[in-house]
Parts: sequence; C-alpha cells; structure tokens
Amino acid sequence: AYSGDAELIVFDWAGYEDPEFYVDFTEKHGDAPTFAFFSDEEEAFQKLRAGFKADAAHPCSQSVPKWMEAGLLAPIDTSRITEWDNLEPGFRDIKAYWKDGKPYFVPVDWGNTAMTYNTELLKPEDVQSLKAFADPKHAGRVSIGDSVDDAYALAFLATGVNDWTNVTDAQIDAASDFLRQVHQNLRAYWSSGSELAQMMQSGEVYLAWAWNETFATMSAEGHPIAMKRDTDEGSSSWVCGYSKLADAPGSEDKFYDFVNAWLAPRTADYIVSAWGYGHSNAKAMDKMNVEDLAAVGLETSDNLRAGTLWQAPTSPEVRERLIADFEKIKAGF
Amino acid sequence: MVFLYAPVVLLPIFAFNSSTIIAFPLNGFTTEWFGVLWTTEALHNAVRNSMLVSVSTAIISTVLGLFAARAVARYTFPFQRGIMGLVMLPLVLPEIIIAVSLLIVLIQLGLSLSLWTVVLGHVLICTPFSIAVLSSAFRGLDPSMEEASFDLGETHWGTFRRVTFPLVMPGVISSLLITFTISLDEFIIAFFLTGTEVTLPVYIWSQLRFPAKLPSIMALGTILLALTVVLLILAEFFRRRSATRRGLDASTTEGLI
Amino acid sequence: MLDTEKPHARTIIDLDGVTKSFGSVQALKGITATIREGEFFSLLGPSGCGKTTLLRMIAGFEDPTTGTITIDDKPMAGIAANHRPTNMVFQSYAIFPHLSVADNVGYGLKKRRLPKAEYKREVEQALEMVDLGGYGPRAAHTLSGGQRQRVALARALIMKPKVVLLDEPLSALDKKLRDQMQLELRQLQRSVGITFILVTHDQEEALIMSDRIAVMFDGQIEQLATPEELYRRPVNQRVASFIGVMNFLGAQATGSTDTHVSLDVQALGKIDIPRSGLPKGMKPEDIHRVGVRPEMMTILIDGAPSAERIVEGEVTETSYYGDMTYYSVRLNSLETPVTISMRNTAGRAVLRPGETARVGFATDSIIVFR
Amino acid sequence: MLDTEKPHARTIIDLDGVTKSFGSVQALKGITATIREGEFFSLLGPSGCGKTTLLRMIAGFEDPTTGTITIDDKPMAGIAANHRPTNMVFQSYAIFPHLSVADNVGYGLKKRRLPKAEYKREVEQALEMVDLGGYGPRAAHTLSGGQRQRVALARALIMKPKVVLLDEPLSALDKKLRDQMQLELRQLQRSVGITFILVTHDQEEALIMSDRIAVMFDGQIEQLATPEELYRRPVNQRVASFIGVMNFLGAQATGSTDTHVSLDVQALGKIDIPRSGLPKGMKPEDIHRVGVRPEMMTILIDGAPSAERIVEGEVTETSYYGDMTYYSVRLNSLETPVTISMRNTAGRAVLRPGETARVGFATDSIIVFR
Amino acid sequence: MVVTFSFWTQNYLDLDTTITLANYREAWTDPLYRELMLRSLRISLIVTVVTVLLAFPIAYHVSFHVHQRKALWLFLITVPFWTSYLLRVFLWKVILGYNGVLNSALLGLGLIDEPLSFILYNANAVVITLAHAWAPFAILPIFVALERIDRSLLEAAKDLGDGPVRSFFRVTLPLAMPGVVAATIIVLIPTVGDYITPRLVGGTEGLMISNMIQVQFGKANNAPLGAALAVSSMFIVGGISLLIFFATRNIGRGGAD
Ligand SMILES: Nc1ncnc2c1ncn2[C@@H]1O[C@H](COP(=O)(O)OP(=O)(O)OP(=O)(O)O)[C@@H](O)[C@H]1O
Ligand SMILES: Nc1ncnc2c1ncn2[C@@H]1O[C@H](COP(=O)(O)OP(=O)(O)OP(=O)(O)O)[C@@H](O)[C@H]1O
Ligand SMILES: [Mg+2]
Ligand SMILES: [Mg+2]
Repeated sequence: AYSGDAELIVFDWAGYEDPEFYVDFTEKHGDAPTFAFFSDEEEAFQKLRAGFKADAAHPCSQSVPKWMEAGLLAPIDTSRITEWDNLEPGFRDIKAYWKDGKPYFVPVDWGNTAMTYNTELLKPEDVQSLKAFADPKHAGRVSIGDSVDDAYALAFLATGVNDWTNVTDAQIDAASDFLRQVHQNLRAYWSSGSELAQMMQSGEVYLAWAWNETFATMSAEGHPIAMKRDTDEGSSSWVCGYSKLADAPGSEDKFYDFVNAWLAPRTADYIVSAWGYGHSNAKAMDKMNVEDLAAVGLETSDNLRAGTLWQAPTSPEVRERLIADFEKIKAGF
Repeated sequence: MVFLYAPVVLLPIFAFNSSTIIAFPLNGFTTEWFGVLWTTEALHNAVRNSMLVSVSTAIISTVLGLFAARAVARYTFPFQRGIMGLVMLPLVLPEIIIAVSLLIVLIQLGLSLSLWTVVLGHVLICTPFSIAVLSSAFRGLDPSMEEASFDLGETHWGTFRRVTFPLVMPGVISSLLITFTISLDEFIIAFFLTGTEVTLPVYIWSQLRFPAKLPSIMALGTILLALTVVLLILAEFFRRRSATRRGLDASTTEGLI
Repeated sequence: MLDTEKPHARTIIDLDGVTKSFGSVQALKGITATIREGEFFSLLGPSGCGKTTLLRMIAGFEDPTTGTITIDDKPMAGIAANHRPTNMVFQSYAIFPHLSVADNVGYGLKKRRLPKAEYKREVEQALEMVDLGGYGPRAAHTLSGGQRQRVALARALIMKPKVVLLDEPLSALDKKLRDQMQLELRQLQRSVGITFILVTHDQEEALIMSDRIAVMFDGQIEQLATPEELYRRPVNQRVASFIGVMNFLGAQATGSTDTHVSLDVQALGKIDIPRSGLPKGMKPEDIHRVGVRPEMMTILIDGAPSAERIVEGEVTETSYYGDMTYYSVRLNSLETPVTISMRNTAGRAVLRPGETARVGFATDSIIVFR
Repeated sequence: MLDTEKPHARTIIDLDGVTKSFGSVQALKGITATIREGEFFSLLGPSGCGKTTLLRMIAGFEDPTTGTITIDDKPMAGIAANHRPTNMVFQSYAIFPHLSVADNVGYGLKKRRLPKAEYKREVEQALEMVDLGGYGPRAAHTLSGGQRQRVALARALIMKPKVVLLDEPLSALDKKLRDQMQLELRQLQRSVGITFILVTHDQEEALIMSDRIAVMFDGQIEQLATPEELYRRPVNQRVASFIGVMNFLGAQATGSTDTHVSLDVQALGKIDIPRSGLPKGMKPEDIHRVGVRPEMMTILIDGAPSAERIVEGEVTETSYYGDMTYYSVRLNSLETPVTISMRNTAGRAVLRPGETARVGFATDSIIVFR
Repeated sequence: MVVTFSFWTQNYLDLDTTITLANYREAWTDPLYRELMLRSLRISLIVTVVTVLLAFPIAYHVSFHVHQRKALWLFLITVPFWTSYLLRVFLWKVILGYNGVLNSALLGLGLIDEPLSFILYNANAVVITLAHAWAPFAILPIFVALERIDRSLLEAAKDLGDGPVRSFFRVTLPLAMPGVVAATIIVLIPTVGDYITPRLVGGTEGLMISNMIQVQFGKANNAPLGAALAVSSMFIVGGISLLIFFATRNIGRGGAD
C-alpha cells in the first residue's frame, strides 16, 4: 500500500503528491496523506459516481458544478479555513461554486491559457490579435488544446465576448465559426504540456494557445518562447482547487489541515517558483517579487484581470452545446 | 524488427537528456532523472504495484486459460460455442465500458478497491488472449499422453501436473508473456478499479497534465529494458550450461509455440 | 504358436454382450468372449471394425453402452482406468517427451512411494527386461521407434498388471524392425506369463504371435480360434480372404453319400470331399464356392512327383519375393487367374508369363463356402 | 520382375562420385551409378544410410558436395529443382490441403498456360490413369491414404517428367493397402514407361517391384543388381542378411582343385562347391563363412524324397505364418539354431519344439562369404 | 448493460429509463457519426492491413529462417512493448516529427529539401503508431500458422516447377490464412475501439468513433447515445470480422489439419 495517512485520502492529479505542497500538514501529522490519482476529470467523475470513496478531490473550474449537482461534494466550513479571506475573490466568489450560501470549492492554483509563440519565427505584430489563430498564413503551424473550455475561451475572446456565463446562441455560433477556421490552420490539438513543448521546440508549431507551464519550462531552458497575454482581445484564466467529498470516510479535521497547508504562503512561493502556476492566496502573491512573477509569466493579479475571460462555469445546457459543437468541429464539420 | 525497436532505442537517449522536453535537438547529458527517479516514492510504489498486478494477472489468467482451453480441447459440452463467445466478449467491448460496469458491480458487492480488483479486471480482459494461445497448444497435444498417465494409475490432477502441464509449457510461456505485456500497459481498467494504490501506467498518464517527471519515467523504462536484457543473457547462459551438462545439443532442447 | 494353447487356464477377462454406440454409430454390436489367463490374445480386423474401441473399454477409457466386462472376477462397471489391473501400450507409444527414459518407466511407480533404492532397482530391472539396461538417463526423444516401443512396454510391465493391452504397437515400425519386435514381444510375454491382448490389422502379425485370435468385422467377432484353425478352417469367405490369400472358385454339389459330397468345381472339375469337411450346419446344397490356398497348389516341373489332380493353365504374371515366387495362372482359360505360390528351392527353374504351367493340387486341401 | 530387365536401354541418370556432407556428418561417401531409361530402380537400405539424401539431390533440393549428377545428358549443377525433368512423390504425399484434387493434380500445369479445355482434359486423363476419374472436385483432405498417394502420383506424372522419384511412398500405409499399391505402382510404371526411382527400406517391396536395386549402407552402394541376383548372390554378409533371411555357418577351405573347392562347414560337414560359385577375386582361403537360405533346406518327413545331404537336429521353436511355418532347428547340437521355412501344403504334419528333424539340403544352394 | 443503456435517454445527470430507439436513430442518421464511423473503419482497416503486412515478414522470418531459439526471438518481439505505451507514442513523435529522426535522416541524405509534415498529426501517424502497438499480437498467430505448414508442401511446389515467389503465393500464403485471419481480427477489433492514439498523434483528422463514444459517456452526459454508438460499432465490427472469417475459411481449410 502507498504509505500515507490512512485518515485522509486525496483524489488528485499525479505530481501533486509533491510533499512541498502541504508541508504544514506533514509537520503536524507526521505523515503525508494517502493519494489516489486520476488523469482526466471526466474519468474521475465517473469513478466517483460509481462509488469510489475519498476525502478530498482536486477538480478544476468547469467540473465543480457538475460534481455538485451529482451530489459528490460536501459544503465547506469557511470558518475552518484560516486564509479564506485572503483568497482571490475572482475565484472565491464564483456563484456557481456556492449553493445555499455555502461554498463547495476552495480555489488553490490557477493559470492562464494565453497566446504562446516562438519569438524567432514570429514578429510581435504577428501576435497582436487572437485572430492570428485563424489566419491562413499560419496554416499548419498552430496548435490549441484539446479542451472545450480553452478552445471556446479563445473563440469567445476572438469574437469579442469577455464573459461566457450569459452567452446568446448567436454568440455561440460566431465562436464556433471562428473555431472552424482555426481548425483548418491547426497542426494538432495538444493534449498535454509535454506534447506541446515537443512541437514548439522542434519548430513544428510556432503559435499556440497554451498554459503558463509551457512558457515557464521552455523559457527556463532557454528556448525562444514568449507568452503574450495582453493581445487585443486578452487571454483566459482557469482555476483548480480542493473540494470536500460527500460521504468522506476519513477525518474532517485532517481535510481542513490539508487545505490550510496548501493555502499557506510557503506553498504559494513554491508553486510559483517551481511550477510556474499562480496561487489563490492573493495576499501571498502580492508579497512576491514582481520580477520573479514575471519570469514565470505571472504578474500581479490586477494586471491580469483586465481583458481576461474567466473560465467560470456555464449553465449545463450551454456547456453541452459547446461540447457538441467542439466535437463536430474536431471531426471536421 | 527495426520498426519494432525504433521507439525503444530512443528511450535511453532521452533518459540522459537534460531537457524535460522530449524532442531533438538534445540539450545536454545528465543523470539527474535517475536521481529524480530514485527519490520519487510514488513512482516506486507504482512500479511495485504494476509488477504485482501484471505478474498476478499473467499467472491467474494463464491458469484460467489453461482450464478453459483444456475443456474446449477435450470435451464437447452443450452451449460450448455460446459460453466461449461470452468468455471472448471482453475482446470486443470498449475497455472503458468494462471498467465502469465492473466498478459499479464491485461497489455494489461491497468490495473495497485495491490492487486485487485491478487484477480482477485485467484477468477479465487477458483471459481471452490466454485461451486463444493455449487452445492451439492443446490442439497439438496427443490425447494418448494423458490417457497413458491415467492408465498408469495417476489421478486426474496428478496427470495434469505431471504430464499435461509440462507438455503445454511453450503455450503457457507465450500466454504469460502476452498477458503480462497487456496488463503492464493497461490503464483504463487499472484507473477505475484501483483504490489508492496506482499502477505505473495510471501514474504516468495522470502525470501528463504537469509532465515535469516524464524524463524520469524514460529513465525508468531504460532501467527496465536493461534489466530485461541482463535477465535474457543470464537465462541463455544458464540454459546453455545445463544443456551442455546434460550432453545435449543446445538447439534441440528448444521449446516452441 | 501351436505349442502354447492353454485351453484349461482360468478366465481373466470376460466380455458379455458388450455393445458401444457413439451417437448414431454403433461401433460394437454385441461382443461375447472370454480371454484366458496367460494367453496371447489378438483382436484382428480391418480398419474401423471396433478393435480399438473394445480395447479402450477394457482399459477403462470408455464405458460400454450395454453388456458387462469382468476382469479377474471383478465387474468393471464404474471402475476408472487408474484403478484397473490393466496397462496399455499405445499405438503412438505415448512416451512422455519431457521425461527421461527412467522417469517414463517409473512413472506409475512414483505413486507407490517406494524407497529410492528400490524404485531405482525396479526401473533398472524393467529396462533390462526389455533389453534397455543403462538407457535410463537418456532423454526420451533421442530413442528410435523400436526403443520407444520397448520403453512403453517396460512402463506397462513394471506395474505388474494382470493384463497388458497393446493397440497396434508395431504398425509404425519398418518391416525389419517389426519382424524383430514381433519375436521379442512374443518371447517376453512367454517369459513374464502375463496376459497380452494385441490389437492389429496385420493378419501375419496376428498369426505369428497369438495363442488365439478374434477376427472382427463391423463391430462383431466373426471367428475366434487358434491361428492354425483360422487359416485352415475360416468360417466364411470374408475371414478367409482377410487371413492370407485365398483363391475362390465357383462350385456346386452334384450329389452326396453318407461320407462324401461330390462337387462340380469351376476349372478343376469334379471333386469328392469328405462330409466331415463341411462346416457345422452346412448342407451340400448350401455350397456355392470353394477356396484353395496358393500354397496348396504346385506348378509341376518335368519329373516332379505327380499330384492327385493336374490342371493346365497359362502363366500371366510372376512376382519374385526372394524365397518365393507368386504365379498368376489362368486355369482352363478361366477369366480371373488363380494365385499359386512356389518356394524358390535350389536349382528351381522359373516360368515366365505366357508359358504353360501344369498345376497340381490335392483335393483334400479344398475348403467349402456358402 | 524377371521379365523386364532392359540392359541395353540408354542412360537417363548418371551419378559420378557424388558425395554429400552435412557439417561433420558425411551422409554420402561417393556414389557412382547409372540409371537406365524406363527402368524401375530402387534405393534400398537401412534407416540413415543416405537414400533420401541421394534422391533429394537428384530432385535438386540439395547440391552434392562433390561429384556430378547428369540427367538426360545434361549436367545438373546449378539447375534448381523447378527446372529439372524430375518429379517427386513425397513420403507424406505433400498434397496441398487447400486445393481440390483436380487443382492438386493440375498444379504444375498452371504455369504452362494451356487453354482451359486442354488443361481440364489433361487433368482428367491423369486422374483416370491413377483410377481416380471423377474425383477432381473432391477436397483433398477427404481422401484416404491410398487415394492421396495416387493423387501425388498423378500430380507428378502429369508433368511428363523423364524421371519420377518416390521417397518411401508406401511406408505409411497398412499392409493390405501396401500390397495392393505395390502392384498398382508397378503396373502403372510399366504402362507409362517412365523411369521410376523408389526409395525404400523394405526389402520385400524392393524385390517385388524393381528392375534393379542399389543396396546402400553408410552412404555407399554395396551392391547394384537385379532382385534375383541380389537374393541369390549377395556380395557380402551385410547384404545377404538385409535381403531375406540367411543362416550363416562357419566354414574353412580344406583343399581345392581346378574346378572345385572343398569346404569344412560347421554342422554340415565336408562340402565341395564349384569354383565358379566363388565371387570374383575371392580365393579359397578367404572363405570363412557360408550362407544357406531357409527355403534351401527341407525338413524331411518319412517317405519323402531324400536330399543330397541330410543332417539331424532338434526343433527349438516354430512360427506359424499360415502358408508357411518357420522352424528353428539346432543342427548337430550347434548353439545357434538355423531357420528353415516349410510350405504348409495339404496334409503336412507339423513338428513341435523338442522333436527331432531330419534336414536335407542341396550343396549347390550354398553361398560363400569372407 | 450497454445494450439496455442504449435504449434509454439521459438528461444531464438523470437517466430516463423509457425505452426508445431515438439513440439509434441519431447514431445512424447524423452525418457526424456516420463520418466518424466510416473514418474509424477506414483507419482501422488500413491499420489492420499494414499491421498484418508488417507482421507477416517477421513471422515468416522467424518461422522459416530462424532455426535455433525461436522462443528467444518471440520474447525479443514482445520486449519493446514492456515500456509504457505513452512513452512509445512520445518517442514515435520524436521519430516522425518536424525535425525528428526520420526527417533529419531524409534531409541528411538529401532526399528532401524541407521537413515532411504529412507523417505526423494525421491519419498516417495513427496508422503507424497503432500498427506498431499491435504488431506483436499479429505476429504470434501468423507465426503459429506458418510453423504448422508442412515444409514438404513447399518442396512439392518447387518440384512442380514453381519458383520461390509463385510457391509463396500458391502454397505458403493460402496455408497461413487461418493465422492471418486470426491476426486480422485480433488487430481490427481493438483498433476500432481505440481512442487514445488518435488523440495523441491524430492531429486534426485523426478523431475516431470511440473518441465520440468516450465523450458521450463523459463530458456530453449522454451515456445512452454513447452506448448506442458503441453497440452499433460492435455490430459493424463483428459483422466485418465474421465476413472476413467466412470469406477466408474455405481458402485456409485443412491448413490446420
Ligand atoms: N469417439 C468416437 N466418436 C464417434 N465415433 C467413433 C469414436 N471412436 C470410434 N468411433 C467409430 O467407431 C468405429 C470403430 O472405431 P475403432 O477406432 O474402434 O476402429 P478400429 O478397429 O480400431 O480401426 P483402426 O484399425 O482404423 O484403428 C468407427 O466407425 C469409428 O468411426
Ligand atoms: N539436413 C541435414 N543436416 C544434417 N544431417 C543430415 C541432414 N539430412 C540428413 N542428414 C544425415 O544424413 C544421413 C542420411 O540421411 P537420409 O535422410 O538420407 O537417410 P535415409 O536413408 O533416407 O534414412 P531413412 O530411411 O530413415 O529415411 C543421416 O545420418 C542423417 O542424420
Ligand atoms: Mg484402432
Ligand atoms: Mg529417408
């Protein structure tokens, strides 16, 4: 068996078992929690629905309402979260994560999806607008992620929609049309950072709609890669965090200890410097050195907020429509 | 053969490349990934779990395959075709469906998830392969061998142990090889049916989102490969030695499928 | 073996109305026979007549559909093969290829948990019995056909069974080796005194080796007798032509007395035979055919002793067998030639096709059929 | 077949100093022989003597290590099997299981691109030649062993080869079928007039079927002769005991004249033989052994004609073969008994082991060996 | 279970268990699904053909030209597949990529002036990767069939005037057919159901039906439609397999006797 605290089972992405993320917890209890891993939120959802039991899970923005609806999540007692008030309100107060006045989600890590490009192969004027993705000039050298949310974030931004929580059918059609054009240009839909990095390093792809991670790791290794978030249309942000699972078999105290450990400023420092992602503890982020943040593509949250499409949850109907459209587009329709 | 090994020969190259990105040009030489590998406890657990699952799966499904193949080869029973069709069904069904259904069944039975539930799932998909391989081994077996043993006073079980099993050994070996290979690389069923103990493929796949550890997995693959080669050389060495000791030509003792 | 009939030995196997059906195929249609202790008994018949099926039922690999099998006074119904006092030598020998010669021979002994030394001694003894002393450590697959057969035999004999069953053990061997093994098998059976039941479709093999032979056709025993009786007094044409070569000629009874029957035989003319030569229950008017063995006729060479009867014919073909020559001769211009065998004794001249032969035969060598 | 020697036919195959080594095994040690057009030639010898190897070299499946093979006056070096005027009938028949009988037979014709009608006619003709007319559409796997062999033969004959090669085509058949196929094969060869080369280890088969036989041992031809010559004048003990049964007795020359040699023979005593009976190049003092065939001796029954010489002995064993009985007789208390065969002619009484036999033989039936 | 599922409907997270054929109507009439289905079939048929074409020479080589230690060879064939599938896919991308091994080699040889881009992120790449992944499972049955061919049949063909090529097509191939059919079915069925490879190397045109099934089960919250698609594709694949099986049965008959 995986050696860990038997009273707290965390259902997480692999890699997040990194002990630096929850140092306080380990110090307090003498042992790390027990981890179970997943590779895809949908699969995780199916597994939980089928009856898999754990205490904490690590979903990202879009999934949370669905998980709530399915009765998988339990409400959070905010009084037991020491840093609750210091959390970035843009994430903390998203309506969809609340029900009956209680939140069901503690935001923890966040990142951008933004225009990322090869500075040797593209000039700054090439990447001024997100419309570049649909420009036939770049045919075959472009990549976006194989994710409905990222794809429609791009499409809505490019068609002038900044908030997708209340989109009309016409707006959706316009976005889908844009994606159809992008589809013609694409080399591939990337499904993992490694894959994208591979394509960008070889020069196969020079323009991508990508997460911070790609820019962070590649520029750190000295590759001519830049991330441009202040395009004419802006860029997009997403957030992941911890939720308390309903019918959790383990210790509630340890759940809060674990989340608190995650929210500690030392964790914020670590995730920014070592992983290149943002942390939801706005106070801790503010204290950080601006250059350090800039080096990994994260400037202050104020700057970032302007022109950003927040990947807040949409209504199930809209989301189903987007999914259906996106699959059609991918199939070439 | 070149085609079969094409990806594998690159494995060591990237295991020693200092970049986390798996692409040419190479960055520089490093053994850092082996160090990372050494210190990532979750990975060690995953390897151990995977070995446990694959070896158990290979053994269990080969044993089941043995019984099924023998039954098919020796007896005719009613609905034989129907039953065999049912056993072969997992070959046709998408794995994800098998995985979800199995999980629901297991939970309803009140079983807790563990590596053994993964083994159960893997056995389900590996047994058809095992049956396919073993029934051809049984078809080549002279039925009078078993009768001879029986005639000499052996019981059914004794006959199986002393005669049948050694004679279908080549089939057993290839069945073990195939089921081991399938189980070692399977992750959908492994993902759904595992509890907190992950197998290597599940770990690797869930790592994809933040793939900083990919090179150390390359390093792991390199080590596995090197171990296999060493084992092969050792096995060959011992086989030759024992063959010459028995005064036989090394080539005549060759077991075959 | 004319000298080894044991008519008064006790019965070791008793078959009573044994039948066997496989689905709609009736493989055995009612076999009743007794086999005596210590005899060399053969089941002889063409392919598919049910020999193997009968043997396998005695061994316990199949159950009779009806009828009973009694071995050593115990009814065998419900007793599995591994608990019967019989052991089998398979047609393919079924030598375990993964075991050494010694382990093959000792296979059945292992269960008895003998002390190691005794086990070894027994195996070595059994190997010596079949003339394979010192072959113990050899791998089974390095043996020749004849050696394999002996290993299979040693493996059966070491169990000290009441009955050894052999299913065509020689048919896979070449002629030279077969001749030699026939002799050895017969000698071995005599020296160990165990009952042997041999299945064969080779009539020569059955004749040479057996004390008694059951000739089977179509799931039934047609005749059960000693080799000599079978050869000399076959009960019908089918048996007659299965055992050795037989020339058939049309015949009709023209009259009979208390002691003799007069026949008019194709090509040979009028012949009187003693009434005692008629099989039991046959009336003179039943006779439609007579048979003459090739060796019962002689091609007379000038100056040779004259025979009871002499007929002339044209030689159509000769086959040289070394010690013998077979002549095909058209007697009295009969359409189908008869076969006559002649020993190639010293200085004997040979007739060529086209030449005329004077053929002599003794009238008492004639056998009558329906 | 004594009547079919063709000593003056032209040479179709010439083997000149052919050797073959497989690694360190020398399978053939120098074969020189000629085979005549239209003859039925057999290669006879024990297992492993190199018969198959020689046949496969003629067919072109192996190349000689040294020496040359000439077929139809063309040297064969460098000519592959598919371009040689030979066709083979394989031991296992090698019938293509996926093709019908007709397609099997027509297999080699397909390359010739005949018009469809002609192709069909040829195949049907070939099938009729082997008595399988109308079997064309049957699936190959439904045929019996004998039928398969005939298909294999038709498949070879349809190619109109100069030479048909047969590798033990009959050894897989049971005795009854084998006898019948031997006859058919011989008749077929005579009617088509093509040269047949037959490999066999069955001496009887070789004797019955061949015009000439090459007896091989250890990769060499020991004797090449007609069947009768082989049987009557084997060049050495090895050949003598491979072909039929031979009794050997120790012997020594005690004196010689211009025309005769006097021998002192174990158990038989003083015998004079004509000098012409000595093989070429053999001097009287080379003689150490004589041989007598079983059929050259007779057990004399009271009143039977007397023989040139008579010796007494004790019968130790009898084997009943139906038409014959083999007696083992210890002549003059000699340790190893001699074998004597007697025809079971009408009314002949049989001696039992332990009885005393009067054995007669003709002195000119004796063969001398070194 | 999948079958019953396919007759229901789902509204977001709730299942409506009224029996309906609507899912099937949608699955069979929507051009999207038809296109995906056809594409999947096309790709997996190509994969199957490529895999079998690739496996045959290897199996042939091992069966006919390797005389000693065939088992070792078979073992060596499976060894490359003991590393994670994911790693192999990444390494394939290294080989096929823009400045990958293949392009570099071709450029170095001066055969092309510009990196070829049609070998990765499209159907070709899916074919190559899948063919590689399934090669060992195709090699084994073909090998077994080839081993069973009586070598004297080949000599007979030669003796009757056939050169090596002709005898291969007239004898070897027909007799190896049962193995080829087994290989075909073993490869065809799972490749139709594969959804990972297209996602990883298929680029914009590699999407297949099982990706869609996967999506329906998951994100799109329409498990019944997914089930209907799965059942439909199972039927189609099953039908094709049976067709192949029966079409070739007569050819290969007796080869296994
Ligand atoms: N298991 C079986 N199922 C159906 N029929 C069978 C079975 N075994 C034997 N038979 C049939 O029973 C009959 C007798 O078969 P058996 O094997 O006893 O013949 P046999 O005399 O030994 O012939 P052979 O000399 O060819 O070995 C045959 O017609 C055969 O087809
Ligand atoms: N391919 C080979 N490699 C090595 N040795 C061989 C090969 N083929 C034949 N031999 C050896 O050559 C010798 C002659 O073999 P061959 O097959 O010609 O004998 P044979 O007379 O046909 O015997 P049999 O009657 O058993 O068929 C044997 O010692 C055999 O072991
Ligand atoms: Mg039988
Ligand atoms: Mg041979």
